[in-house]
Amino acid sequence: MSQGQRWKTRPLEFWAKAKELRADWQKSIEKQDKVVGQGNTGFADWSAAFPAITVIEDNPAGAMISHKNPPFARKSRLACEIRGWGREICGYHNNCWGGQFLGCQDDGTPFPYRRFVVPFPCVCDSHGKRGQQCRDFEAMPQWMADQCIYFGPRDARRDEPMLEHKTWCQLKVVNDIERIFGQPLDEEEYIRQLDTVSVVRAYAQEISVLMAQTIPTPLSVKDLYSVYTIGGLTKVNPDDTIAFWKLVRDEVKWRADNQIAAVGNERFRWIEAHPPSWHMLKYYRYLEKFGAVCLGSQYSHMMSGGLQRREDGTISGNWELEPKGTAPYPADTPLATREDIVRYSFGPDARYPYTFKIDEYLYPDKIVEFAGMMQADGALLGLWRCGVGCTMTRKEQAMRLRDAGYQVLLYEGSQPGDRTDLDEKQFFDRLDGWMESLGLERLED
Amino acid sequence: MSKYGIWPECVWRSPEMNWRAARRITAGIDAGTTSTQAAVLCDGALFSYASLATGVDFNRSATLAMERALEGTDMTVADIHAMGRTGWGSANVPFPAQHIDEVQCHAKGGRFLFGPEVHTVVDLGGQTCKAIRLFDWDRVRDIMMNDKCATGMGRSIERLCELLEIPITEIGPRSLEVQTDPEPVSTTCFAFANTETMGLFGRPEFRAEPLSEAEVYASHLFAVAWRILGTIGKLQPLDVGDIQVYGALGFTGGLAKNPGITRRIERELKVTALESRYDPMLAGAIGAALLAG
Amino acid sequence: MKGQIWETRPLEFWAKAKELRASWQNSIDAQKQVLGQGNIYFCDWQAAFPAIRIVEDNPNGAMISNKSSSFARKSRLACEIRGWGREICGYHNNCWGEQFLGYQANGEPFQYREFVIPFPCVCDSHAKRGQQCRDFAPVPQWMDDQCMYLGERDAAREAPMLDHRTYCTLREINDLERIFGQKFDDEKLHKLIEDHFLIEAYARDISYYMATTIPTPLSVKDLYSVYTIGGLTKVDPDETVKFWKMVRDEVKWRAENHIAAVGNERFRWIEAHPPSWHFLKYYRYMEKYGAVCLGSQYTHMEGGAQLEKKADGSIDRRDRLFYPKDTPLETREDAVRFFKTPDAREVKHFKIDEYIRPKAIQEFAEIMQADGAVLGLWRCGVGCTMTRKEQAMLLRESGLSVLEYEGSQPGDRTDLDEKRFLDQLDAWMESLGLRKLED
Amino acid sequence: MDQFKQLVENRHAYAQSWKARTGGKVLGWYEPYFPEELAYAAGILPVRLLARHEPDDRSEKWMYAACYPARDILNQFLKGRYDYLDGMVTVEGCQWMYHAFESTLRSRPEFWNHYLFLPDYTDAPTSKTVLRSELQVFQEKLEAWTGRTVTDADLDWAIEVYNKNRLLLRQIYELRRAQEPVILGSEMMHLILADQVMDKAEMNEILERFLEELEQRTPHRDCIRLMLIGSETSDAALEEMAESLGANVVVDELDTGSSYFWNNVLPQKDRLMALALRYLGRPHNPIKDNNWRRRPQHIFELYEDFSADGVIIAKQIYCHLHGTDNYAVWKLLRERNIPYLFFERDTTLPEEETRLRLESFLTVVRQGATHVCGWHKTLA
Repeated sequence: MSQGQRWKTRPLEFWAKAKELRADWQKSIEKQDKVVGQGNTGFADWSAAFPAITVIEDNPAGAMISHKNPPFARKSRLACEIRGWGREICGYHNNCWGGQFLGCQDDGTPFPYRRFVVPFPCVCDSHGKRGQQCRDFEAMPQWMADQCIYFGPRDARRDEPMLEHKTWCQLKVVNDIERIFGQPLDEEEYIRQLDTVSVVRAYAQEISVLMAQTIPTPLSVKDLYSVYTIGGLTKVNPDDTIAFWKLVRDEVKWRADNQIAAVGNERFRWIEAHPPSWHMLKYYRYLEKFGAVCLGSQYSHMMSGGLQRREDGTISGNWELEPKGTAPYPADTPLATREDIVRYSFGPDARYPYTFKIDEYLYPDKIVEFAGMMQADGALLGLWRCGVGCTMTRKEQAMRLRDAGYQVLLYEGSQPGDRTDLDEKQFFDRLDGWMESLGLERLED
Repeated sequence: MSKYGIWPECVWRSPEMNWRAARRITAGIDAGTTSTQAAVLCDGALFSYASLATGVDFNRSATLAMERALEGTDMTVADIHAMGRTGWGSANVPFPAQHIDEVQCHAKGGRFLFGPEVHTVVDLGGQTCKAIRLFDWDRVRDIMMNDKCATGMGRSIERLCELLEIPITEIGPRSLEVQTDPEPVSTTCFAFANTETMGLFGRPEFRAEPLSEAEVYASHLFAVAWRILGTIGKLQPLDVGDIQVYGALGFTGGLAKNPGITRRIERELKVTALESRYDPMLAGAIGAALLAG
Repeated sequence: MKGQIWETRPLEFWAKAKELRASWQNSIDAQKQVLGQGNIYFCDWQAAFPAIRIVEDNPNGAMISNKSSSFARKSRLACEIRGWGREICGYHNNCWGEQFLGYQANGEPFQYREFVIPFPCVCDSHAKRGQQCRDFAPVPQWMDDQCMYLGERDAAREAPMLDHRTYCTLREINDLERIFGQKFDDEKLHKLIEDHFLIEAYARDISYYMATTIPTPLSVKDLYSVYTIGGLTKVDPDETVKFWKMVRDEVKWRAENHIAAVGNERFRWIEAHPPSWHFLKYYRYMEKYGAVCLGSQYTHMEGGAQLEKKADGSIDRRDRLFYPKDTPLETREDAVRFFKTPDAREVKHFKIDEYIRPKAIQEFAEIMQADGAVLGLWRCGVGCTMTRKEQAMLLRESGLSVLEYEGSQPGDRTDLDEKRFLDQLDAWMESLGLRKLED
Repeated sequence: MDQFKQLVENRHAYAQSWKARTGGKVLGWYEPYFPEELAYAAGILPVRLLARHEPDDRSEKWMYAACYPARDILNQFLKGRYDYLDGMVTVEGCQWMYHAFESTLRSRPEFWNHYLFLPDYTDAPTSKTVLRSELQVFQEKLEAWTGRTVTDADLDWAIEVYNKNRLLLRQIYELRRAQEPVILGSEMMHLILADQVMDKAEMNEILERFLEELEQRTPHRDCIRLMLIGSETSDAALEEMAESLGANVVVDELDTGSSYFWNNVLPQKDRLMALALRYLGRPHNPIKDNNWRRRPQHIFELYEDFSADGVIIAKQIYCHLHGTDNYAVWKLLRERNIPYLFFERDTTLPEEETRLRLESFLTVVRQGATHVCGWHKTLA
């Protein structure tokens, strides 16, 4: 037991499996027998319903490059800049697409040029324009879609034309891929992907709720980061995904029931607003020396689909509660035609999928509610110079948290995938200052 | 009706198949401009077929073709569950059949004749040349047809054989007896091409001795093959490089039986076309039968 | 030679002409020069750049048709399958099929063009020439116009047109300097302008002697080895001037000493446009009847429509519009305006003459003292076919015997049935009472 | 038969009755870049010369290997069908049309005529001044011919009438965007053709009444949506055939179609320069689309805007201009994976030959058209 340790800790069992699945995803995108496309298929991976189509999102690739290979990330960002991409463009984008201009990936292998572009609909403009890198580089099949938005509670009348629009765009994508690449869409597999998402979401919700309600938290954010993309941003075989999330849920539940803490000396719980700097994850451990554990952000809990507090104070998934969330279509909805499947995948709420970003967009004080649910004591918010979606409303959120009595520390940097403008020495001095201002000194182990 | 320009009419019946045991019997009629075919299929297998020259009346030719296909079996038209019709004279087919367009029939028929690995089916018909690019699951990806006029098609070879008094079955093999192909005739417009070909027999002005008979046939058929290459090449050409064929190639239609044209196209494309057990003229009728109902 | 009436001698300039033509072909080197597509017509301003080389596709297309029919066929097919219509000019399909195939007739890789300057002409096929490179790859490109109006010269109407054409040429030269970083030598341009007018003068003399002398010292097949030197096929400017002077002198001497191009000349005939480049042997075939061809306004391109019948019936140089010789040329714009001459329509070019004055062919037949005409009706190549049938009617009105034959285009051998064409020629000659003088 | 088809077929009678009514002159024009406003301001009725479908028995002597519209227009002149015209004018454009113009002049020298130069290079600053000067010359010639001066007021009135006409045409044309349009391709094409052979003021009234009539119409059922591009046409035979096969031409990029009225004259103090800028800035046809390519991009924008499913390229045989542009258009359609059917038209539209091609093409398109397969609107 380290100094100041109050609870038992145990190494995580699902850790090895998480690494293995992540490696599987990496291998799957390098296999050449598939037609590789750029874009986001949403939580349900409809591209798996085609015999040989793969859709790769550039976010995880960009984050990985920033984490593993800063020199290549620098070269890649320069390659984008000299060709006109602005320095205020999201780091993931510059890290990943510089390789397209350089012709190679960070490990020296040839760049996997994309052959089509599917949309990446999101309130974040950077996502909205994502795919432009391949489209402007050379002519290829490309499609668009929209993240529909309106303010206030759900309004079925406004949802109806938006749902038609989203269904039309998605149907055009799958029909055109069939026509152009001549691969028949397997509608059974599409349905299976949708079922996988609903099962995984349930598990992820339980994990998030356990992290929120249990003191000490069975899982800290650095453990959650090795889990949260499996089946989301990094798609692997559906059965493995369900089995893995069940494995994680069971372990977290057992740890919560047995008061096994992620951080033995937990005495200060803090949250974030957005992903950290992927090249500098070590600051989580640094704060743990002060007994300060991070519960993550709405971003890191993305697989749970967002949390909400019931009247009785308990916490549940976003759409269980009217009026803000709307339950997806019931599981036994008949799916006769391809259009039914696509409508089922979107659910009745045009603003779905309810990712954290939309919450921020529509409910600026959502972060205060999140801090409350996580029983947090403070928040550490990054102010990113580029990556518009990661920075919008950040200062406003800091003001609202301070009004609600939370201790908030702001620090500046470029973007989670871009290490420029982040003075690490200065950042750690700030952390020391913050901890000391809260009367927490370092618990040397 | 002249005897040189017509493919020999044929009738065939599967010796071992008992049609009564079949759960589903379909038939297809391809009433083309130059020839008419009827094919009967039992549960997707070819039971019998007949092929004859179209002559003047589509109606009569279609009826005759179906009668010959059913000749010698006790099957009647009433036993057929579903029937498809296609081709230029499809509207004149006197049976209760569903009209299906030619490209779908030749695509489906081509996959029946050459198997699923065929990706480019080229129909060398009496008046139109259709190049069809397929995907694995007989989804038609792209079609190209000769721009407008029937130059270089079955009808013109038919007239040529009558003029040169050589059976249509022999002009192809005879034209392959040359070492190298001579300069092709300057046009494939069959009115001018035929007179130019006749002229090649005369005493040449700027050549030591006149062309041999084989060289004259080669000169004409080489020009026809080159014209068809234009249609095949338009199926999604590359930016740079020679003509490329997508996947395996299969010829259907009357001219597919003329090696003088098919061998020359294969030589230029550097591929060998797939062969089929059945007569390539049947592709349209078989496709109509498979797609019927 | 049977039926020979005049003395004949081999042409001395023949070897030099072959040498210059070969040097044009070999001098196109993509490694050392920046290759462009287009036509700079007569004043060879490209020579004022250190390493800019503008290659016109007409001579290249005609050469391919003449040398290798099988390659020309492959090249035309490569264009057709990518969408180029079958009614597109043969030179174009022969030359630009190489671009799609990626290799030339001799097997070497295709020399891709790096920029496109315009090919202004009334012929739409020329006006849209260069589109092959532009649509294939985004290369720097410029445009210009063949300005046109009908009727007599109208100075007021020509002023904005002259500004337009000067602007376009100036912009080309300035942009080439900016993009490829090669300094344009303005002094050399003045020299090139003088060479240009000298060559025109020599060419006009040659046309004059061919027209006014019976028997003609030069037939069209000899003129074809000369007429593009310095025009469509540009070689070293000084050599070009020396060569044209040599040819003029030899033709002058032959005219004065009655040395005939064709010993048994007894029937002079003209054409309207270039022949089928793969079938030039029909000139010798006609010479068996003592019928010599004087060419067309096209073949006298350099001299061009620069002869006319004066009031007193004599044939002499046509008075044309020039800025005075001693005009001061301070700026580059002055030089460009000077060599473009104050004539916005450039009536000296045969195609423009035809466009404005359909009767031009009657005048040409009269000047050349022709007895008949053989006019090709080309299925593709709009500029070579426009007004052709109308010209046949006009020639018949002025008493000439006219034969029309059909084909695709001078650079495309499809649709020309050679056997049938020779039969037509035989019948035509016999209808004029001429029989072969078998030697 | 729809009213506009009748107007097109009786265009000769209409022009003659207009002359009787107004006593004005009728001017026939060949090329789509002809600045009609100038003639209209001088009290003249500009009429587009459209071809019919007859063998070129009389013009065959004059022209060889020319496209059918040029041959046919000359044929009609030689047969006296256009005797009621007072004059003819053409603009620098396709050589076949110039050939028809020039040969007609040789056979009918008594016609008043004018040749107006419009640069092929439309983008240069000097192109504007050249065209303005040509418009000036044309105006002076018109004034000499009609004996009345064309004042600024006349020009403003003419520009206003023509802009209103283009606005009305565009309002009707936009109705074709609807998933279930109230107006089919054939009727729209007849409407645009009728517009080009009638007095614009009278046509504006007809179009206003027609707009009200369209509001009461029940929309046609959703079906395959096609785009038609290629050489100019003078009838709607192809659109009618597509409709008989269960498709509908929803948008076109033809010189006789949308390109005729797509952009307006932006009035400015210098009226002639306003006209020059309009005609140099209109959607280009191949002879004027020489500098950086605009046509392929314009075609793609229309295709996407009107959510078409496939493209038909109907090129006239011997049309060397569309033959030259084909490469760039096919290349764009291939890059964007847009299915297209290419074939050549001639004097007449061979019924069976074209039906066969169109039917096969529609079957291929129907498989991939999202709005057709798997969309909640039930489809025939």
